[in-house]
Amino acid sequence: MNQPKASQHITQNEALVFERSQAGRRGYMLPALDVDETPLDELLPAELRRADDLEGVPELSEPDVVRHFTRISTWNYHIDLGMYPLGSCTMKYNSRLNEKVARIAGFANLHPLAPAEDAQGALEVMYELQQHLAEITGLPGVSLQPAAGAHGELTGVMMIRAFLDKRDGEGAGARRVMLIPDSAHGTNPASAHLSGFTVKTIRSTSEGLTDLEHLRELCAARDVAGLMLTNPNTCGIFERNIQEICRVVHDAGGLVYMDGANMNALVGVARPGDMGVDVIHLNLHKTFSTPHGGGGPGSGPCCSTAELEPFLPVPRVVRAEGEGGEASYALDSDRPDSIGRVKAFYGNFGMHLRALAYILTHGRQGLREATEAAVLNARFVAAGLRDTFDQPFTSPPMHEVLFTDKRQSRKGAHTLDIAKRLIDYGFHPMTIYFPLIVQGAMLIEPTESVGRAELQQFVDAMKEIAREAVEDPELVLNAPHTTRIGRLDEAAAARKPVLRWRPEEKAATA
Amino acid sequence: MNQPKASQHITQNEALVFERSQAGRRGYMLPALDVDETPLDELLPAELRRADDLEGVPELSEPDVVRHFTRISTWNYHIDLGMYPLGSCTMKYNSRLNEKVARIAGFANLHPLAPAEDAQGALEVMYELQQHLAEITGLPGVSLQPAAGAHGELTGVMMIRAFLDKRDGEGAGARRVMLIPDSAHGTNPASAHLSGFTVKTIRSTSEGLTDLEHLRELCAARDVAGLMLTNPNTCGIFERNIQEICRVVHDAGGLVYMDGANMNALVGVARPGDMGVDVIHLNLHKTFSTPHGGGGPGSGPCCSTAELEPFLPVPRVVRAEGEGGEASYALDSDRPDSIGRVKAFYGNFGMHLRALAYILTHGRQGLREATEAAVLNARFVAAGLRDTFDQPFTSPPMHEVLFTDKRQSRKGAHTLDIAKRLIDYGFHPMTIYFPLIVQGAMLIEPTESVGRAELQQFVDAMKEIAREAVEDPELVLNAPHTTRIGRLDEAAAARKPVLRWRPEEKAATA
Amino acid sequence: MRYIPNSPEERQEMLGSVGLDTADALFDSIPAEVRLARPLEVPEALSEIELLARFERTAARNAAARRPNFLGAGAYSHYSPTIVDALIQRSEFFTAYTPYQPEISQGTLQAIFEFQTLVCQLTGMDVANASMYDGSTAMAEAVLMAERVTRRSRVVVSSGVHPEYLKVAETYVAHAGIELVRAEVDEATGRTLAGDDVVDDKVAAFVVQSPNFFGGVEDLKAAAERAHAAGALLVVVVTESASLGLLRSPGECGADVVVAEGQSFGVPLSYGGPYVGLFATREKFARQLPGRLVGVAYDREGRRGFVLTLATREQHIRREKATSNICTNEGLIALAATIYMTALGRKGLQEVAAQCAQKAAHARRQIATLEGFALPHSAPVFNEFVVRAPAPAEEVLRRLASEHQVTGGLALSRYYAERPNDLLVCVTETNTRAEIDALVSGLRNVTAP
Amino acid sequence: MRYIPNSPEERQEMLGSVGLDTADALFDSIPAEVRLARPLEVPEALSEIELLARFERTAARNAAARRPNFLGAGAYSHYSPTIVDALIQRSEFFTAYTPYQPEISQGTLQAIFEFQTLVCQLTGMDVANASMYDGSTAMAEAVLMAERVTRRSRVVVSSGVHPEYLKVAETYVAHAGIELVRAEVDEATGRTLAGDDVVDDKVAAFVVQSPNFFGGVEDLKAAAERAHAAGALLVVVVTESASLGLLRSPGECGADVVVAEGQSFGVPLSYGGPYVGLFATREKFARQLPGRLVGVAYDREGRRGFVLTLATREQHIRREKATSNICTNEGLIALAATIYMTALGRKGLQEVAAQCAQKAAHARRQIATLEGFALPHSAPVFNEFVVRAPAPAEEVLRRLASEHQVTGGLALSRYYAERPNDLLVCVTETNTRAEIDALVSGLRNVTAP
Ligand SMILES: Cc1ncc(COP(=O)(O)O)c(C=O)c1O
Ligand SMILES: Cc1ncc(COP(=O)(O)O)c(C=O)c1O
Repeated sequence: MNQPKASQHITQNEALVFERSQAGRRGYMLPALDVDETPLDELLPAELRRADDLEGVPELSEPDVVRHFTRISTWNYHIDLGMYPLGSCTMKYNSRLNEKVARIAGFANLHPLAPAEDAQGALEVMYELQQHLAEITGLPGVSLQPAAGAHGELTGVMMIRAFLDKRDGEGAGARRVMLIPDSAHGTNPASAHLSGFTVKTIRSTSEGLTDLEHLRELCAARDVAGLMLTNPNTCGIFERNIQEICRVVHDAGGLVYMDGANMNALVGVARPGDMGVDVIHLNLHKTFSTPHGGGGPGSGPCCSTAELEPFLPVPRVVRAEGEGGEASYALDSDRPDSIGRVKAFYGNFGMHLRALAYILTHGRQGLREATEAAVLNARFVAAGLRDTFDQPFTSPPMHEVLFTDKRQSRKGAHTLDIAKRLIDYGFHPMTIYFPLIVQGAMLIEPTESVGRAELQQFVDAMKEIAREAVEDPELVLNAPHTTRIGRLDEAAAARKPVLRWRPEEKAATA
Repeated sequence: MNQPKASQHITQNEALVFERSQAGRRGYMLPALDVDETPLDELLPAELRRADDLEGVPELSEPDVVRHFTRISTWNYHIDLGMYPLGSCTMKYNSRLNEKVARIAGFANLHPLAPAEDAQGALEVMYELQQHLAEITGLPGVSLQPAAGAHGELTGVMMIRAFLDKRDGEGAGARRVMLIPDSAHGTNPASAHLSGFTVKTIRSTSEGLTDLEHLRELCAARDVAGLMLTNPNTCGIFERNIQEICRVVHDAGGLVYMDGANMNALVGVARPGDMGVDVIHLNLHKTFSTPHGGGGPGSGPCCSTAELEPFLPVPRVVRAEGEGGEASYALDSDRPDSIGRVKAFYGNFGMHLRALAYILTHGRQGLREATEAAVLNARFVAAGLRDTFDQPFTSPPMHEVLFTDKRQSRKGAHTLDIAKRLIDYGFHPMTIYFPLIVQGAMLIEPTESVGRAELQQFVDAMKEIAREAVEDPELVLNAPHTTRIGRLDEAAAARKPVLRWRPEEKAATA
Repeated sequence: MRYIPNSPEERQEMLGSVGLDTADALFDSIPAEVRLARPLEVPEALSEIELLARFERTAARNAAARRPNFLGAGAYSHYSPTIVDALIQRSEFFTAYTPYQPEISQGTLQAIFEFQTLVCQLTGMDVANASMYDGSTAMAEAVLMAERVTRRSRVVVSSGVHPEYLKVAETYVAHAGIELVRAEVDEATGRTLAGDDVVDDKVAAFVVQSPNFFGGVEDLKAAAERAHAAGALLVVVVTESASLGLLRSPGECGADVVVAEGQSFGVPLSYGGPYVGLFATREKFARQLPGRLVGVAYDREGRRGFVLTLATREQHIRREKATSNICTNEGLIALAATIYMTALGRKGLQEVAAQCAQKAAHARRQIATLEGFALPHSAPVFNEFVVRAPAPAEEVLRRLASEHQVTGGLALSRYYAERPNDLLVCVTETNTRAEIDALVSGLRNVTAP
Repeated sequence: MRYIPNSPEERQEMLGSVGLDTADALFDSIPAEVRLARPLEVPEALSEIELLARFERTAARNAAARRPNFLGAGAYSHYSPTIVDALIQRSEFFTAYTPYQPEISQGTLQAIFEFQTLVCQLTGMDVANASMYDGSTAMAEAVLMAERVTRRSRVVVSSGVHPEYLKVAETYVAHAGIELVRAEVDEATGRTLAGDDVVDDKVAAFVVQSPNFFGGVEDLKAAAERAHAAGALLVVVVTESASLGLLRSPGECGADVVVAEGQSFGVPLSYGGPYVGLFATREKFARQLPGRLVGVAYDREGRRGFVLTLATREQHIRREKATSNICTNEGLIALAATIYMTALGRKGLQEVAAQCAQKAAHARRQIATLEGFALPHSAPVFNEFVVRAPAPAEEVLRRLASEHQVTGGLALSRYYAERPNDLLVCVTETNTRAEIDALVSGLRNVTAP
């Protein structure tokens, strides 16, 4: 028998804030109004004012609020607790130092519309980060405006479109196909679509690489605007034909967009710009360790060739040398070829600060060291699990390694079950069922932030689960056993979605 | 069957830092040395230098350290998780705002030996806190120097001794008895002893009050230096004869020390100074909410009558009016009657800041409101449990309520078992087996920081446990069932104490 | 490198165990020609001490962060209780990923569910998503959604919408076959003009911001009637979410989609981000929402939990047919807003809004009495208003900053060349009377003849 | 009051449920004559905004907190990695009580066990307790313990011990029948003089600080031999614990008790507290230790855990016969020190110490070259040293502060009237070369004829 779940333990049964609310409780205090009070009706006519007294909004004291969020926080797995090997997500150590940097009052209290001369520190931070990202990618044009990876994709793909429109004029209309490998992340086709492109899918080879022949075939149609490629790709394998791939696309008149989600395998080792890539987005919330925050904020800077630079979003952060040689920084919106703005203000500045702190803390050696350690960790896991789990591709993995449930599923234990059982061993599961091209995919990315002993524990847990799948399949199929709640019925949830609390709910669940 | 404990779950099995250590790991970085390096032998001869290369001290990376302490932290119960009704401990809400105040750079980075003119802010904080504590206790002389309650006791009792020595000269030698009720906290007799007093114990009445007759009897001997009284006493009852008690002691030539651990029942409602008390210590880490920190730091200011003020520790923080009427603050050590220093520097200043923030945030109304709410909460629990548990005394409780295991122990479930079983319900146990005069004591202090619903859950849990003690005693006797480890063999631990890790340990426990 | 657990020696051993000699060999699958043969041109590593000193120095160059501030225009100085930042700094929250594994992500999921509900309550709508990047991209997504829902391709956007939001929308629709048309703002009232000549039956949506960029509170009921009469959706944009504590909710006025910038809910200014976009709509459009959604689900024993749901709208399932390309959103900022809204609660959100309105009214009254100053627009305002100065606004503001240490507002010339003397002043509950007085007397001084 | 969950209405209902009408009735057992009939004379409640603004203003008056600082003398400016403060701010640690319930306090207990071990490793001793209030009270307790152990009542204390520690010891022993005798410091070397005339066979303990208050590293081996020859204990006091990373451990030198101030291990200066006292001794004296001790224990299934142990030494069991009256100690600060020692680790603790020594040597060399300045003591130092200025030290320091924005050290006249021109200068790893240069040139300027 397993532990009773969501037990009588009060911290395990924390209700919703609305259910906890008690009329009359207060969790705040404001200074008394220090100006003469104007009768409300003089300020705003009644028909413009709320009449509902915000009914339903919770009323709680400060300790109620603190306990509520502290309690529910304990239901989360998190990086500071243990290994979080989500493939493609790069869940590395989130430095507390970077959090401190982002909270320095001179940054945190700075209004985005403050005159540039009074915001030189912030502009310098952005400029410097741009310079470092240009060096790391080998692509000199950088915009920090995009708020996440997908946003960076959208930006990059729109730049390709703008570039082609300018280069080809009317002729560009015939060039509206974006090629995307079947292993790509869903955001790639979605971003391409949003930019008005038609998506055509490129097959992967049995080696897990982009099929060059297929690419050549598709390029032959001359309607190709570009290619969106992830490298290392989502199977964790470096596209070793990358130069040839770029050549084919360029020869066909297209441009190459690289999805930089997997840059943790390359920083300091190889640069997309040197491979022939025209534009890339980076995920600062992956490679540069800005915290994922339970789903954001992210930051997805775009880096491009000099040729594409005029098309980057405005405003750009630029540097001017003063008379005395001192630098000053400015925002420049005078870029007639720019695709325009993709976001109000200048991007997720708080994340720029953290990423810059990451880069400066690592320094030139540390950045490369991190890449090596990340790839080595993946290789270590690969070696440890090779005999137990099916590996769809034989190429040596870069920073993440792909397995499948082929062997285990014969006995009924599928990827989902293995993932859930890992929870009982104290690990966050790997990414599952992605990339879509591999059945029962398990994509494991340890990152550089995990030590040898914990990696070995992970390998041991996976092997143990494989054994359990044979000897005691129910144990695996009903996992997890150590959590507050069991597997949730997601299908039912989607069939009759309840997306918010309503007073009726209260009665139903009390 | 219960959940397997300290399971395979990695976060449940976190080893000691020494066991986790790996040669060559680093968790720090210093700036490169920026002065010319002197050969070590020139700095210090070899025989003055360590030769052990700090063997055994751990070597860990920063993520190792963060994960280690984060993991073990999750094995703690804490205020932000739920009700922590430790009687006599006043586990109230620890405001995050006060933490922020204590970390303001102008305070946190201030050296204690900075010249007073460059530390006016800190001195003002101390002076202001002194003023407020004087007002709250009705005792005008205040020293913030003591570092905790017991330290305050020592200070206060030494002041009594110094006062008597001055008043009575040689004659004081005949006055070396300190009276202490049998219900008192162990620090009281220990502090009295350290001040060179002989302790005599006063009986409590069947009402849980100090036995006035016994007090009179003991005072008759004329060797009494003073009385150390807790009020409300450790049974949670207000000593309603307090004025008479003070009179008796004063008439016998003694002084009255009050242990202010229970001031949370009195702030804004009644003042020790008005009751006849001569000197008191406060626990800022109880009544004024400075965090307990897993066992400190505390702060135990002493407040005394004007008569005793000259005997307070030095230095004192004093205020001077400048020419223009602006205030300035200074440290004054010129107090010939002072008992001297009880601590280097000026006490736990970081706690003074938090306590002042507590007082200013509550304001005059809020302080009284907190007292009312604290007493009301205790009364609510008392009413809820009265029919289920034995109440040794019938007087209405103040801020904490005392029960015993009399009824439950007949079936074999003792106070310890009830306490351990409470853990399974998600509550921290109450204080147990204190005060010593009540067999199987359970001292419950909810504080004002708990809301009605949670109080009711606590009452329900206690009743449920009482039911279990009858219907399923094993369940109670073997509790807790929901923790990482079970009850530990404390007797064995004391018999053969292992008080530190040694390399051999590693092998033994790996 | 102190963030990397395995020491160089351990890594050497591990290399051996996977059959390699050198770290370089890990990268054998990368062709030599594209390998970087030199170290990156990035500075040497900095220690913590050096790094913090450096960033402190840099931050000190942001003089504007130290002054009393009357800038609003899409980012607002509101007070955030200490507990907000303290709670989001629990590593349980800030280091977690998107809650793809619900059994070990219930903290994040429950908080998002609470966020969605609070957004619905404040906007007066039925459903809200788990967040967008910010207000500007939320508005752009609303425009795209209106096209999906109505299958019409023209969208009328009020000129009272934040000019940067307008720019973002222009970028987003550039290749979506959507035409953006402006509805002008009346100079006298400062409210959007929209006759049925503009909002006609070709129009997918009428997009109105309230309070608008010039501070005017729009007549959303009238806008809703206009839109609905034309068969279009009313999309309401809110940049100053604190106003929701006082103003009639867009939902009650008839909005079909409400998008908002949630920065006002306890999120630091942080030079423009990260902020959080709110996106709410009617029940019937739930399956057209962009972004993530959390819903209630139950486990086998009937215990309530929360999961990401209706994922078939999303890119990881639907790829190019998804309702949006958004993946990572602003989770932690949404959490901060949730904690803020919960801590302030029913009364606090109203009190903040009332104080903003009262203090702005006070400031406005005072400024109106100044020689040479005018208030060009007559519409009621919440906490922002346009002031027409007797001199170029940029110059006035520069002198206010340097001579009076006050950031007096925004020179509207930044966006509108035709408004050289106008400044947009914003007053919140954080501006003390003394600050307002300093602003007023500062304005008087710097414009004195 | 926002910290009190139950609202006034709820409290009124609860009063009713316990049979009372008014809150006043809760206090019926307090005689009316001693009830306070008026509100407290304490200010009205402040909001968060007001409170923070107020404390920020007050803190700004601590000018010394903003300057480069060469003050030591018992409190040291060392760098504390960010993770130290971040981790102790987990409410799991900072809001917990003393770990009386081991099943739900293993985090605290394991950390204390680690602390005890680290203290033993650094001091070279066998056992250490869970902390004392600070270094000064730890020393006083060591004196009391020496009396218990040896049953002798005279204690010789070096005049090189921190003068405030000496004062505290005087207070503690005032009524304990212990006589404190001074061993003088040699003016030429700056080291303690202690012939067998002072440390004789009536002496319970010989108390020596190293590095001593004047910065000199003492010959602890000689001191141990002297003490042991007399049958006394050697008590070693350390105020600058960073020195343990470089200096031979007191344990190796023969100390019987080591007490230290642990503030150097990552704890902020905070105007003198809270700090943390370290207390370590030999195995055979374990049961004579004051304060709490954590030991290993096992549950029924043999799982290792930690408990408070040997409690029969303590006041809550032994009352007046306890080894000390201490109850609450400095748990959270001990945790901070534990995290600090773990993060710095074997190499870092040595590097910090080496940098301190190197930078101090550099500063000392520079100052020695200044016209009119002298270094009166010849003993080797760690990171502090006495400088004899050509003018009164207080005056020199005042001018250094006002004219050069440097806090140059401590005027020894604060404690020693006979040393008007001496200042005690401390240099740590946080002092940059530029700061040292500023100190040196500042000293030159303010003493220029
Ligand atoms: C390969 C890949 N591309 C793109 C993305 C999208 O990035 P974001 O979530 O920051 O929008 C992801 C994120 O999961 C990814 O793994
Ligand atoms: C009644 C009483 N007196 C004294 C003390 C001692 O206070 P401290 O632990 O701060 O030294 C306590 C603490 O538990 C107590 O409850």
